[in-house]
Amino acid sequence: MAGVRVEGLLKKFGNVTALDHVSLEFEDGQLTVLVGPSGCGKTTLLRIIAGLEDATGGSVFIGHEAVNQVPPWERNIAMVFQSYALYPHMTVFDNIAFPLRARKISKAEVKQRVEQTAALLGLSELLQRKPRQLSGGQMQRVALGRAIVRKPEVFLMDEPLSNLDAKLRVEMRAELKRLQKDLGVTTIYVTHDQAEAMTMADKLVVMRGGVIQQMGEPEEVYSHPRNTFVGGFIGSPAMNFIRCSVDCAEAELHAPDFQCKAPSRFVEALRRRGKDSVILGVRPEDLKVLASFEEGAVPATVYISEPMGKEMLLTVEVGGALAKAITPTNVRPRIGETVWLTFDEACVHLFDSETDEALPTE
Amino acid sequence: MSAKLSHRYRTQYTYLMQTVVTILIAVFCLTPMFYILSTSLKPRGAEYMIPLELWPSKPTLQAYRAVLGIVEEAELASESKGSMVLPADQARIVKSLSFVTPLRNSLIVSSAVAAFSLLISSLSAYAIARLRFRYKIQSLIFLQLGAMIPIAVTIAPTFMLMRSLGLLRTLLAMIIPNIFYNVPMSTWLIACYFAELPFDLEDAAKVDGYKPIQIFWKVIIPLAAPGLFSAGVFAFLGSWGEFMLASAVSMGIPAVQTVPAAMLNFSVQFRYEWTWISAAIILSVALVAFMTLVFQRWVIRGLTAGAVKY
Amino acid sequence: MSRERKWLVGICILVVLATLAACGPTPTPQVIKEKETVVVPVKETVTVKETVVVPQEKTTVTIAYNQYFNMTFGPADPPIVAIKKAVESKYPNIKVELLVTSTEAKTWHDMYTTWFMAKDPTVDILGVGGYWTAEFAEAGWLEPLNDGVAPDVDPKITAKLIPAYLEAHTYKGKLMGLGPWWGGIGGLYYRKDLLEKYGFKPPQTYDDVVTIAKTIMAKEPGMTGWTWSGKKDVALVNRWFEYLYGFGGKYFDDAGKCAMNSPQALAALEYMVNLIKDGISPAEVATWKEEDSMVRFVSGQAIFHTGRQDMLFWLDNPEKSKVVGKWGFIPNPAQPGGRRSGTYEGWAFAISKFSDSKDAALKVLEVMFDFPVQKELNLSQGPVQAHMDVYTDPDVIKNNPNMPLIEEIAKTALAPLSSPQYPEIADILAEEIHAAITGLKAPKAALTDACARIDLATGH
Amino acid sequence: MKIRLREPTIAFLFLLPAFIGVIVFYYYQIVQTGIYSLHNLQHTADWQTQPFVWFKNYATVFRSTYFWQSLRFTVYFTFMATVLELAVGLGMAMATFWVSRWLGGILRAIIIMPWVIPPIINAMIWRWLFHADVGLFGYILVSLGLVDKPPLFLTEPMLAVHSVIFADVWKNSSIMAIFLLGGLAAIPADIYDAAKVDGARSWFRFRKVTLPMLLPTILVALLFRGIDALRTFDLIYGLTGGGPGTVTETLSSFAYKYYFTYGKFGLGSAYAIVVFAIIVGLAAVYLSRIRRNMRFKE
Repeated sequence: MAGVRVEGLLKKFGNVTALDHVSLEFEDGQLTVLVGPSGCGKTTLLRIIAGLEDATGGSVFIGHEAVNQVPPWERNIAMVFQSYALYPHMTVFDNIAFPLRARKISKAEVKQRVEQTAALLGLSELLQRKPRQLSGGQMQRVALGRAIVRKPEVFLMDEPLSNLDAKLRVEMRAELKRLQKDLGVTTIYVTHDQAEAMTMADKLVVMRGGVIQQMGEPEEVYSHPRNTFVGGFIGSPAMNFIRCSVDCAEAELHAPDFQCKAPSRFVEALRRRGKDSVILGVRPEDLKVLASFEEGAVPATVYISEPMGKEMLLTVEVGGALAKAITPTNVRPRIGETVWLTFDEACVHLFDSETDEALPTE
Repeated sequence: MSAKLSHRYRTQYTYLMQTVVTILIAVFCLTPMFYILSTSLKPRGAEYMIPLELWPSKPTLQAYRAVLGIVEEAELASESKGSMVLPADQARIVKSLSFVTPLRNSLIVSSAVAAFSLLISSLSAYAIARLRFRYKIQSLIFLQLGAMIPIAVTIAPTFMLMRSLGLLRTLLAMIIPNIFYNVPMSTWLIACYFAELPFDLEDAAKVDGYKPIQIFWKVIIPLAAPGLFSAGVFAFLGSWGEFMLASAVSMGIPAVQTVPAAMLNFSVQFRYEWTWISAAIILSVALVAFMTLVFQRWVIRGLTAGAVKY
Repeated sequence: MSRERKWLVGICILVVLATLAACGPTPTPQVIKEKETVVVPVKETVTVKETVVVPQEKTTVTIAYNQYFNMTFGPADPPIVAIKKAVESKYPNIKVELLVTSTEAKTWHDMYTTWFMAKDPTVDILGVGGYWTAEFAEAGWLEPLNDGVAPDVDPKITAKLIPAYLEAHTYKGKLMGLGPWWGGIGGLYYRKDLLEKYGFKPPQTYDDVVTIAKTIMAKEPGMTGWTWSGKKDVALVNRWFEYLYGFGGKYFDDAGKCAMNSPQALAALEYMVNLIKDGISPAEVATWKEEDSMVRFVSGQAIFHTGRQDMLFWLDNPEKSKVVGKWGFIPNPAQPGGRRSGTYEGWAFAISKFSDSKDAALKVLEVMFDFPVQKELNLSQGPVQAHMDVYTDPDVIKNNPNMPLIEEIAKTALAPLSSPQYPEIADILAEEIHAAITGLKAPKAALTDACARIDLATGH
Repeated sequence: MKIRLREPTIAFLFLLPAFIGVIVFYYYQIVQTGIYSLHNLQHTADWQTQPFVWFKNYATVFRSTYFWQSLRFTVYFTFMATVLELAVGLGMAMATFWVSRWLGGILRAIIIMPWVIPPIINAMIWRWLFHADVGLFGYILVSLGLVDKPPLFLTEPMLAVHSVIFADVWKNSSIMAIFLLGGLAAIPADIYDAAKVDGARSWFRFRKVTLPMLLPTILVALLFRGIDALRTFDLIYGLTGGGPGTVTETLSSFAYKYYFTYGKFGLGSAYAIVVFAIIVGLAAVYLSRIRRNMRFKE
């Protein structure tokens, strides 16, 4: 078992910078999720760790060894691919045994280990089949089996669940997490699905444009997004952002349609900053929708309502922009009706309107 | 009711049309070979009888025995058009021109050519389709442009080259150039097939602990089997039918002649013995035809992968 | 899938085997040049006190000739057998081998070209067409036999050979080969019975032939008038030369330029074309090789046939011929002012410049042209012969009563067109004459083109 | 110490055997032929000892009417053969797709047959079928009452030209069909379904969907066959030997004749280089298509 560390990784494809001096540490035995929109460099980072791409600059350490010059077949890592990359000409057994055979392990042991792995993943019945005779979920398991059978130092998973249907995906991610905890192998998991990232990660790394935006435990990233991008990317539906002007004397925020008190923990920062505009961020689940006016409530027009079973997602027009809110189903406003929004000061996020960085709190 | 009837009528009509089309194509493609086969089964001299028999009333394998050199003097005694050669002499000549040797030579040459050109061109195809390097297109064009050069251009220098290597009158003088006559085409066919394989497979094998050369053998080659087969059949057929070089470097020596060169020799020697020539044709084609029939699905699948899509 | 896999395995095994076979002992060429040491086995007899081991160097001399070396048409051994016997009795340390070439002259010639270009030492003695000697000699591929540098042929041998033919194989004053080994002279075959029936004498001029053929064809339906070989080939060129000289034309003018566009030549070609136009010769002559045209005469379907004398041999054989005793053979006719001429197609034997045992080769060559082998050859194949004594030998005449006829025809032999560019000239003529007789070109245009091309080829 | 090869190095090593072979057996030969063509070589290839004549051999080539005639025939042959092969091959390939599954399987096996026949043997086959007396074709024509006696397929000039073309079409429609079968199989079935749903009938579907999608394959197959047809030698050599006259002489058989029959190496090489130049012209079009459609990893 070993941790993985990358230092100042730089990767350029022609003029395009895919990774811009990324430094990160993946702790031993933890499941780290790299998350970000497509093209953010997360897969590139994974492939550089695997050795499938050469970095333009910087270094990669597995354990304490710098592995820049080590080809993939000599790094003790396992990787699960989005497409599963099962060898179509081999049976399930051969697919799982393939990495073992690379290491010249005795036949008996190969057999024993493959069967053990297959049993662990519920593949015992399928060992003699060819990949094309398997369902998506089964193929996924085989790919996993191929990764775990050889007891690597590191697992690399490149969107391993994205080819599965929604229900299976939810099942598999729990299973995968459980498996990782059982095996205790350092795992780097790449996904673009923030829900998957939140549920699985021991540690979350949010990336954009080849730069790490924020890393930390999922709850921390959720509750303290470092900038508007992280705030918007983590959490579903996305955080609402409203541009406000600041009245420092009154400690008030003025949106086009409404005004509200600045949360007290930000007052100091606002004052120190001395700029007159700020971005207010509120998560839909923190917005409260009222049918009638209350003190401090903001008026909004219902744009569309989407029932989701136990809750309802309401899109409202407020201050010339659209905002989303989650409400209990007992409130059923019609389209075009006016509703009133309030929010808890404690749940409000403020971001610098120029840098998009979160304002510091006291 | 009427709709149902007309549907059934149309299905039957379509089926009939399909059968007719199949038969027409079969007639077009097979008539010449059929007639050659029928001629080869006629007794000596019967091929000149008018009216022509489309199929011999008494098929005989006499011609095949002659072509394979296992004919007896007595069999040759029967009158043959235009021949003034004594049966004893003819038997000797027939034996000396037995088609067994050319068939064996061709088999050796074509198998070796197919095997080695596959080996060489799968390596180069791998480089072109799956490795990163500069001047890739240029490399491919360099190979392909070579294949455009007519053999009439290269035959004389090649002959001189084989001479200076001391390979004239050996099968190697046919094998070595033929390997490279087939490399450009094979490279192209195989490269197109390689290009279709997902790159993840290779990456997966790399992290599974295999070196590129092992990946090449264990993953890429088995997966590209149809493409390789296509290319192999192309190379086999190409060298099986190669005539100009074979006839130049064999220098007329029957012991090292391949089928095409021997065929010409044979047809010159027995200009009127069309039953024999037909039997020789059938023997020269039978093996390759059989082989291609067995593998035809793979041949076509190999081409499907992209070689012809560009 | 599994079915194909089985085949795959099979093919793989085959490939491996084949590759092994190719890498292993390469199939031995029919002829390997080797000096082999023959050890005479020790005889164990009581009387012999000491055992004697005689090591003997055997030199192999390889002769290249076509399948006819393996054949006999008369009461003698095939030539190769006769030569082997004669050589081995005279020179026990020389071993004679035959390398069989193609029977088609063109293929045969091209085969030689490749050998010579490769400077191949395998073949020592080559059968060469009469026309090839100039070409090969010019290229420096043949060993001169009388230039005063060994190996030179024994004058006692050449003294017995017919000088006219030796001259045909002499190039720039040097004797390049001995011949003819097998000679063919063109002449006119006719149906004696039919000509007598309708009161004709054997034709003297080409016009006679037309008159006779037309008359008899009108009365004997189904008869072909005149058959000859018109396939685009040397045989056609040979026929053409006969017409050319028969009408008073010639190959070259004094300056060495092509003279085959003269009015005489045009008359000759027009005559040939008209034969087909008038239906005296069927249009198929343009596709016939010598044997094709001969078959029609032998089977009694033709009144006239132009061809070589070697057909004589089986015209009187009742098994092969339907015209036994009904034929005549005379020199080709000629128009007034023309020469009655038969094209000489001789095969000579020459020694390759690249041979590595020229001396032994010369010994074999001398044996081949000495009387015993020459006589055997005549008995087995009955050609026009190089050795003068053969024509008068009683055994030969007994076997071939037509020998005097042959001698008569042989006198009309036409000196061959001797040029290093002969193959190209022959091709040009074959193409142009063929184009004319198939109606592709007007005779005049064909001859003009032919001469222009020939002059280009010879550099005039 | 471990030597670690980088990808371009591996690529170079992998390409090396093919490159060496192609250089030795094609490019080196071209250079040799080029050198030969500038010398007056008769009956020898030792150009070092023979006179250097600049472009005299080329002048002879271009002055020769027979060069132009054989060029005309070669071009005519190439054009007719490839066009007819395309038509027949396309028909056969479409039929294979149209008929029911098992008939299609049979058809595929049948169509592939002529392809396996070596060209020189193809020539033999047609020599027999076009035989002047007992050839099958003449016989069929006679028994159908179309002609009185079998036509002279190989000696009548116009007939000979087209007989050669026919023999070539018979053999090579097969490879054309195989190529097109490959191309057809590569068209996704979804597109046909979409076209059907969109209401396109079969002929319309063929014209508007199949043909355009097959066009790249057709082009490649045409070029491939065209280049091959320009180089035709074996068929001519075995079937007509260039006759009647020089009517069916191709550029390749001309070059061969100058080498091995006339022993004129210099002139023969000049012929060969001219043939090569013509083919390179066509090849450039062919290769530009490869280039345009490269889908390999860059």
